[in-house]
Amino acid sequence: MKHSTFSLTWLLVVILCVLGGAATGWAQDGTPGAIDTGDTAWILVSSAFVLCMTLPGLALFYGGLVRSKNILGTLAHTAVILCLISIVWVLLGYSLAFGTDVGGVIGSLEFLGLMGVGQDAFPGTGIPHLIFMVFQLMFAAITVALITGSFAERMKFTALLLFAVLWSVLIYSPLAHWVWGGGWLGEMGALDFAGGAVVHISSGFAALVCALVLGQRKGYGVESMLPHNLPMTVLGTGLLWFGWFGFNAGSALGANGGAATAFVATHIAACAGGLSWMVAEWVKTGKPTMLGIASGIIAGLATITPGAGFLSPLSALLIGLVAGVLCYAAVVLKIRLGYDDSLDVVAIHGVGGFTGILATGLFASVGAQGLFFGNPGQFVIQVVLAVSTLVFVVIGTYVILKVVDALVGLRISPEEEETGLDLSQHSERAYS
Amino acid sequence: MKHSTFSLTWLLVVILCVLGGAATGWAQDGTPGAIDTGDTAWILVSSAFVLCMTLPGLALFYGGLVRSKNILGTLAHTAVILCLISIVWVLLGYSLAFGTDVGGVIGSLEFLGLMGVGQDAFPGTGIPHLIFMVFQLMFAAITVALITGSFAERMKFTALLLFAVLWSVLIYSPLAHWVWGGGWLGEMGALDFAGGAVVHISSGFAALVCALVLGQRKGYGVESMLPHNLPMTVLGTGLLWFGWFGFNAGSALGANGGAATAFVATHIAACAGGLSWMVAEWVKTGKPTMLGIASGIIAGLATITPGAGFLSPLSALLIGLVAGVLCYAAVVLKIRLGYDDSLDVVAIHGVGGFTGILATGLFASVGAQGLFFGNPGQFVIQVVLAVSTLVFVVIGTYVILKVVDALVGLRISPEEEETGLDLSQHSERAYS
Amino acid sequence: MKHSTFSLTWLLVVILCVLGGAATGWAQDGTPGAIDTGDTAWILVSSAFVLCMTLPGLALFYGGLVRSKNILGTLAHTAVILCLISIVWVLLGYSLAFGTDVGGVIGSLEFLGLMGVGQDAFPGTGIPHLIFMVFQLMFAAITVALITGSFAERMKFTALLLFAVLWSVLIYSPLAHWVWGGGWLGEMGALDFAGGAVVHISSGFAALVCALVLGQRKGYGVESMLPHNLPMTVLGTGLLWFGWFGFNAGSALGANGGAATAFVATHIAACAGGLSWMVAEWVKTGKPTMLGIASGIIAGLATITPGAGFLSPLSALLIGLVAGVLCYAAVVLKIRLGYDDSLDVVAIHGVGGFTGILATGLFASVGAQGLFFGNPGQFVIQVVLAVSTLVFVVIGTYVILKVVDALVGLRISPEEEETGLDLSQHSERAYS
Amino acid sequence: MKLVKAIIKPFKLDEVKDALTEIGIQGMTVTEVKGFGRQKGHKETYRGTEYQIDFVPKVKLELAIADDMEEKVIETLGKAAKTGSIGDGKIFISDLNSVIRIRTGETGDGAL
Amino acid sequence: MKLVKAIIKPFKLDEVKDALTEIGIQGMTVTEVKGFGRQKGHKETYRGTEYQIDFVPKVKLELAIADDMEEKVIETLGKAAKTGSIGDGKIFISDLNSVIRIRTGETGDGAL
Amino acid sequence: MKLVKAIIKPFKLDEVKDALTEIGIQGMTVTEVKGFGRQKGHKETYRGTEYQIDFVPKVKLELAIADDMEEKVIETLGKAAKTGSIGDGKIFISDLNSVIRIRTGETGDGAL
Ligand SMILES: Nc1ncnc2c1ncn2[C@@H]1O[C@H](COP(=O)(O)OP(=O)(O)O)[C@@H](O)[C@H]1O
Ligand SMILES: Nc1ncnc2c1ncn2[C@@H]1O[C@H](COP(=O)(O)OP(=O)(O)O)[C@@H](O)[C@H]1O
Ligand SMILES: Nc1ncnc2c1ncn2[C@@H]1O[C@H](COP(=O)(O)OP(=O)(O)O)[C@@H](O)[C@H]1O
Repeated sequence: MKHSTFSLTWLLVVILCVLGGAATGWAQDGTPGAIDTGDTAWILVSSAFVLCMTLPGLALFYGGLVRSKNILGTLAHTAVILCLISIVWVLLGYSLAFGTDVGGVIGSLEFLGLMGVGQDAFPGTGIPHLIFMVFQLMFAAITVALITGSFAERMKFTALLLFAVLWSVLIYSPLAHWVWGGGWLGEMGALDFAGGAVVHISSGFAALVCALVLGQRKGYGVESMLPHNLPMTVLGTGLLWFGWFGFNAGSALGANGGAATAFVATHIAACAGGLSWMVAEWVKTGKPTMLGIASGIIAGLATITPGAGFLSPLSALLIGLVAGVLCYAAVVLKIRLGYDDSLDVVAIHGVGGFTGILATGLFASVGAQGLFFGNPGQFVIQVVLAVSTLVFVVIGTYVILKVVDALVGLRISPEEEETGLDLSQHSERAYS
Repeated sequence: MKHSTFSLTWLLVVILCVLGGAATGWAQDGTPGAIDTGDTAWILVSSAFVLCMTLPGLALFYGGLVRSKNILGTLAHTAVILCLISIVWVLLGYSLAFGTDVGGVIGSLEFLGLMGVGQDAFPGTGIPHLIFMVFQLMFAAITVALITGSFAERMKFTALLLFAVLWSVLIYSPLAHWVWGGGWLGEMGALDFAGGAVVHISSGFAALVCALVLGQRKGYGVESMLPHNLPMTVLGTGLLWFGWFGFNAGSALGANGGAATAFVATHIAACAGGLSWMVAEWVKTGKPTMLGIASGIIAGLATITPGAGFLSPLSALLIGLVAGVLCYAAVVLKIRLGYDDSLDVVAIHGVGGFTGILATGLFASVGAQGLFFGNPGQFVIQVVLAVSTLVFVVIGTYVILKVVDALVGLRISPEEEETGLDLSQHSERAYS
Repeated sequence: MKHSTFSLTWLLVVILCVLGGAATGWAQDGTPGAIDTGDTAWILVSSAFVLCMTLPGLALFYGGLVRSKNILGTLAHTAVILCLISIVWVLLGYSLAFGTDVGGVIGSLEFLGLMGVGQDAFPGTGIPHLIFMVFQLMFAAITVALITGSFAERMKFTALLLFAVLWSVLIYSPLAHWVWGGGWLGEMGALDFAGGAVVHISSGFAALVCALVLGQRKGYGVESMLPHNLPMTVLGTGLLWFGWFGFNAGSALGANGGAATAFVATHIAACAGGLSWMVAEWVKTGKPTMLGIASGIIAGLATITPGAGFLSPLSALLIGLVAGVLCYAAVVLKIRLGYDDSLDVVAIHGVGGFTGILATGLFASVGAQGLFFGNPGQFVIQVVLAVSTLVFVVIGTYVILKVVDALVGLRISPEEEETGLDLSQHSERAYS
Repeated sequence: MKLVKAIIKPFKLDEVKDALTEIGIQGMTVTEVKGFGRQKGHKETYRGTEYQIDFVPKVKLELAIADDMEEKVIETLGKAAKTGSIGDGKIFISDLNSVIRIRTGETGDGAL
Repeated sequence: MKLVKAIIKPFKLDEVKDALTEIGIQGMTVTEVKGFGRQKGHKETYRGTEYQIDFVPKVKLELAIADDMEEKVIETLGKAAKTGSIGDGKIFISDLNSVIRIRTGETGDGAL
Repeated sequence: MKLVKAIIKPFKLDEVKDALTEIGIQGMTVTEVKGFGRQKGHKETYRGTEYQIDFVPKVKLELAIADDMEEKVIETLGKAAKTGSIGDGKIFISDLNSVIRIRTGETGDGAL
């Protein structure tokens, strides 16, 4: 067996060499560029932080909110997306997003299989190209994982896999290219520091489409669907917050003043969001809740993401306060409208991201100017950014879902839903 | 709605501009100083680490120790304090602590709302002022959160909010100023590397006053009040330990030899504390416990905090060993004395911090000298530091509690206590 | 009491001075060398990351897999080993591993009690010697902790303590010296970037011997021994993965291109391992499981460890894919063979580490060449490395176990096993 | 008086409770139990091993009722708990000598 | 022999157990249950929705006793479990045909 | 019909279930309970305090059986559950008026 494995891998190597043109490109990419160890240290750390946001952070945040019969299935969504999209990114996605621009809409295939992505500094930074790639990889993975909250407790596992791959390649990579990879939105001057449009609007409105296409969970509005473990969600919140410093301040791509600005804005908005959601709920229902504080923190973080590096602390405070109230209102609205966005991805990431992109156009004052600082044009650009992202994502997601439905079916059967994802999809139980 | 929100925020901006004198101060603070990317990377990380200590670390450490009906209330204490005190710090607390010294006792109001706190290097360091500020912010937040362990399972949520703000502004900020911000204790040469007095004595003895003023929990000494989830506490311990490296080694304010010394001392003391508490308990009750190991680790960490950057590895070992035994003895003593410091904040942080401040006066040998290294004067200064911190905190905390009690009442009703914080204060249940 | 404590510690100091020859060595180690702040920041962080891998990471990964009556005992294994081995390393182990080479087999005693280990740069790096020491310390601790999975739910606590100390001093330190400390394997040119042999083969095959010598758990194969909390294991997986970036990319000892290569290879292999284990299980049993994904991730991480810094992304992908399938096959084989390696340390770390050491000899292409890149000699060296590690560890572990058994007995009684470790060894219950 | 025990499917609990409340039942006690019967359990996989789990989660209701309510309760309960598929559960009826309300010391039907 | 079942408030368990031990009861079996009755439940909030939870946590005691202990047990139990506020619970008594101690095979009162 | 309740040691559950299945029992209901009896509990330590815990984890089985199965069930159950050491548990038998299978409405022995 050992022997045949080796022949096989050897064969694969040869194939890959042929495919790649220069399989040893990584080892050969010449003398290293001007790497700054401090910047590199920070982006190495930031990449790890974003991993931590995703798994265990997001996985637990979502996991605590579902019923106990679905907890492993929910964790598996995030875990498998992290694995799968990472590989897709390495093989194809990175190149589509960050390869040389082709017509403003997509990257070239030059970095297929990470060919030519090596230890040299990424242009305009002091960090190795490989680290830039892996930092971006983490963003690609978490964006897809965020969506899963909207169809929690009812998606077929095979459908999830297919959906994730298609969405990442067809929606995320182009979008990342448009904004960050040299595409038309970035060229237009759109500001999206760490992914308000690319990550949050995109996942948030994809989530809306998913919730509508998949429909409500069996028993929605009738049976109680209370969270099975809120401390797990609080733990997830803490890890998301922690990791978000890498997400936002890491987006400065160095350990510099920009990172400092982003770090502080991120923290302030998280705190302000937590407080304002809490107060809004307190006023409306008479009690402040732990889940409200946690949700507000995440709302603040999502909303500040696009502007983090461009905002003064007090602007961040204001934006955070608005985020908490607005996203809470969106949750309340959802209940009235009756669609089942199970874990409120739309209300938090969709609404938060959208608000944040616009707020950046108003409040940007550090290294860029928004409307309130004398630059009304920026606000217009931000509107274009938000709206075009939304439209592209909504249409794209709808089409992908229809294709996946046709191919493998989106939903588990009602009996499976009653049994839960854990036993029906994975033959596992979480607790015993 | 969108429109009115914007007018409102616009109005607020104007107000803030007027209030702040120069709202764009942050964007304008001139050419960046000599920022060192490596130092900056490390303090960015350290700030995130201290966040992780607080939420989820401390929150879970405490959360695991309470009964399941109080878990969300306990998590909410830490979470809301983190949010609230961060905002207080940004608006006022930082300026009081680190504004230009006024008479040795308090900082000026120059940094109100972080005016003038920007990307330039903080004097004497290679890190942006904003990062110094946010690193200190994390300390301000966790110090108040530490206190909550003493009145767990019985404090009114509104009382908590009020207490936290008053305590932070009236006790923490002055204290931080005295020791680190150019105040009289620092000027006198007091050594407190990462907060033995400012953080641990202060929270530990505030906790003592809280426990005495609020009184025992209903059923204390009669009903079993066993922890509801010790693995949660172990998880919290691990995250606290992890984050403590940022707390202590980050206090070197750079990625240098001092950070190395502090990192190693921190680790050794944690390990030694864990082992010595375990052995002490083993000798006394016949069994080594997991909670004993965890408690000893925290005791070692708290005790090494003030000296971390000044101690040789073997001194750290000794101090850690003493810490474990001493803090365990303090827990046993508490039970005899009968006050209900529910999660042993006094025994671990109060006693640990006090011991650590004195031990620093004895064992300091790296970059400073203690009594055993020929400098008896240092020990005297350390005694002054410890005692004056203790006295200030005890009196101040007492007065604040009385005020809060008069305004909103400190304790929930006996029926609410029976129901638990989760349902009575938050209308939530943790597990279902 | 205070007084006598001080006299006692003073006495101890004197003793330590005499013992150590120059107790103040740490404070005196001269002008600092050429410290690079970026490199230092990264290794400070990496050391903390490896702590996080161990506690809470590994502790929870294992803890979730045992029955609820053994959870605290399982957590205590990892926690106490971390504390104990850290102290052993400081006092003795580091010197044995990294002291000046004596005859290719062991380090001198020059660093006993960390004498002479100070803030100066460690030769060949830009990081303080103390940080190099503490980074290595974390490796020493986790290696022993890994073994505990094989004898979970049945080892006596006292036996564990004794076993851990003996194994660390007699097996780990020599091995670390051979490969990394100037010993014969390193001199021969053996490649082990972050511990495929030193950490994973060694713990994995020690685990095999432990499982065989201790024998099956009471009721093995008859009673159900299903995991009590799989979300806990998933949380542990996430923290292990997160920390592993410090483990592997930190092994570059700087924030440089090598760290970038290692970081990327680590991530890719984790993802590939997760996917391939999942698919293998899906094919065999008809369902993909969450635990399968988690196990595959760890298998990928363990397998990539020795080659992380030497591999191209696509080689890492291939190795990760192989790792998942191979380690899963090893688990299936274990069940057939009937030995009770309770948490599959052999199948994951033993098989993974072995495979990784050989794969490095085949695929190394960055900074070293393997067989497939024209250097067949490297593969031969790798075989020597893997086999000699295995033989040394198997014999050594067997002897140590026999000694421990003779001295204190290895297993708890059948009644204690029925009651569980928590109550029988620690008088504690995890949940109430 | 009678003691009625019913083993039902967990997700039917609210429906059954509401139906019983409607016919005037004011109290009951509920326990989470595991049932073994004709309804198949499920398989669980654990690292390469498969376990057959025979027990199925069920909910047990206990109601003390006055004798004249017996028929009505059984009918109502049976209807509300029925899905028609295997595993719907059972109703067991036995005699109850007496009932006491702890708060007041009342006994007999008035204590229900 | 009689089988006494009592539904009581959870925090009363230790008190009740001690009181019963004092009058010579040597064994009992305890189950965590959820009660539905006159005692109101509570509200729970979850992201903007409020749920009314009708079930209240209770503890169920089961005691097999000799016939002549019936009165004493009921009195003691009732007294120890009483707080006087709504939701104190109920005591149910029924007949028991026989009891067997598994360890020894003993039956009758000696098996209790 | 009879209702058999047995309190047994938790790790004996599978063995008992298998033994009962072998003699033709097709259904039972299982509850996790805490027992108080002659078997000592254990001590727990919590930061310097020791607690004596009197309750021991047990499992309760409930089986409705036809009258003619009584002896066989008791014997089989008693044998399978026995370890011979203290705390093996008890079997309680009482009368059952009727049984209804919810799914079909069947009553009597056929509903078991
Ligand atoms: N003889 C019995 N004694 C006690 N409980 C039983 C008995 N038979 C069945 N049950 C309970 O009723 C549940 C449903 O029974 P099952 O045989 O699965 O289906 P059905 O109710 O449709 O006949 C079982 O899970 C078990 O809890
Ligand atoms: N008819 C009944 N059958 C079974 N259990 C009952 C019945 N009535 C009440 N209970 C139990 O007794 C508990 C207390 O009853 P409740 O009506 O709330 O107050 P009180 O005991 O003061 O009358 C309930 O929570 C329920 O568990
Ligand atoms: N009189 C009783 N009524 C109800 N349950 C009892 C009674 N006596 C014992 N039990 C149950 O039986 C279990 C075993 O009883 P115990 O006295 O410990 O040992 P043994 O069964 O060997 O006599 C107890 O834990 C309890 O659950």
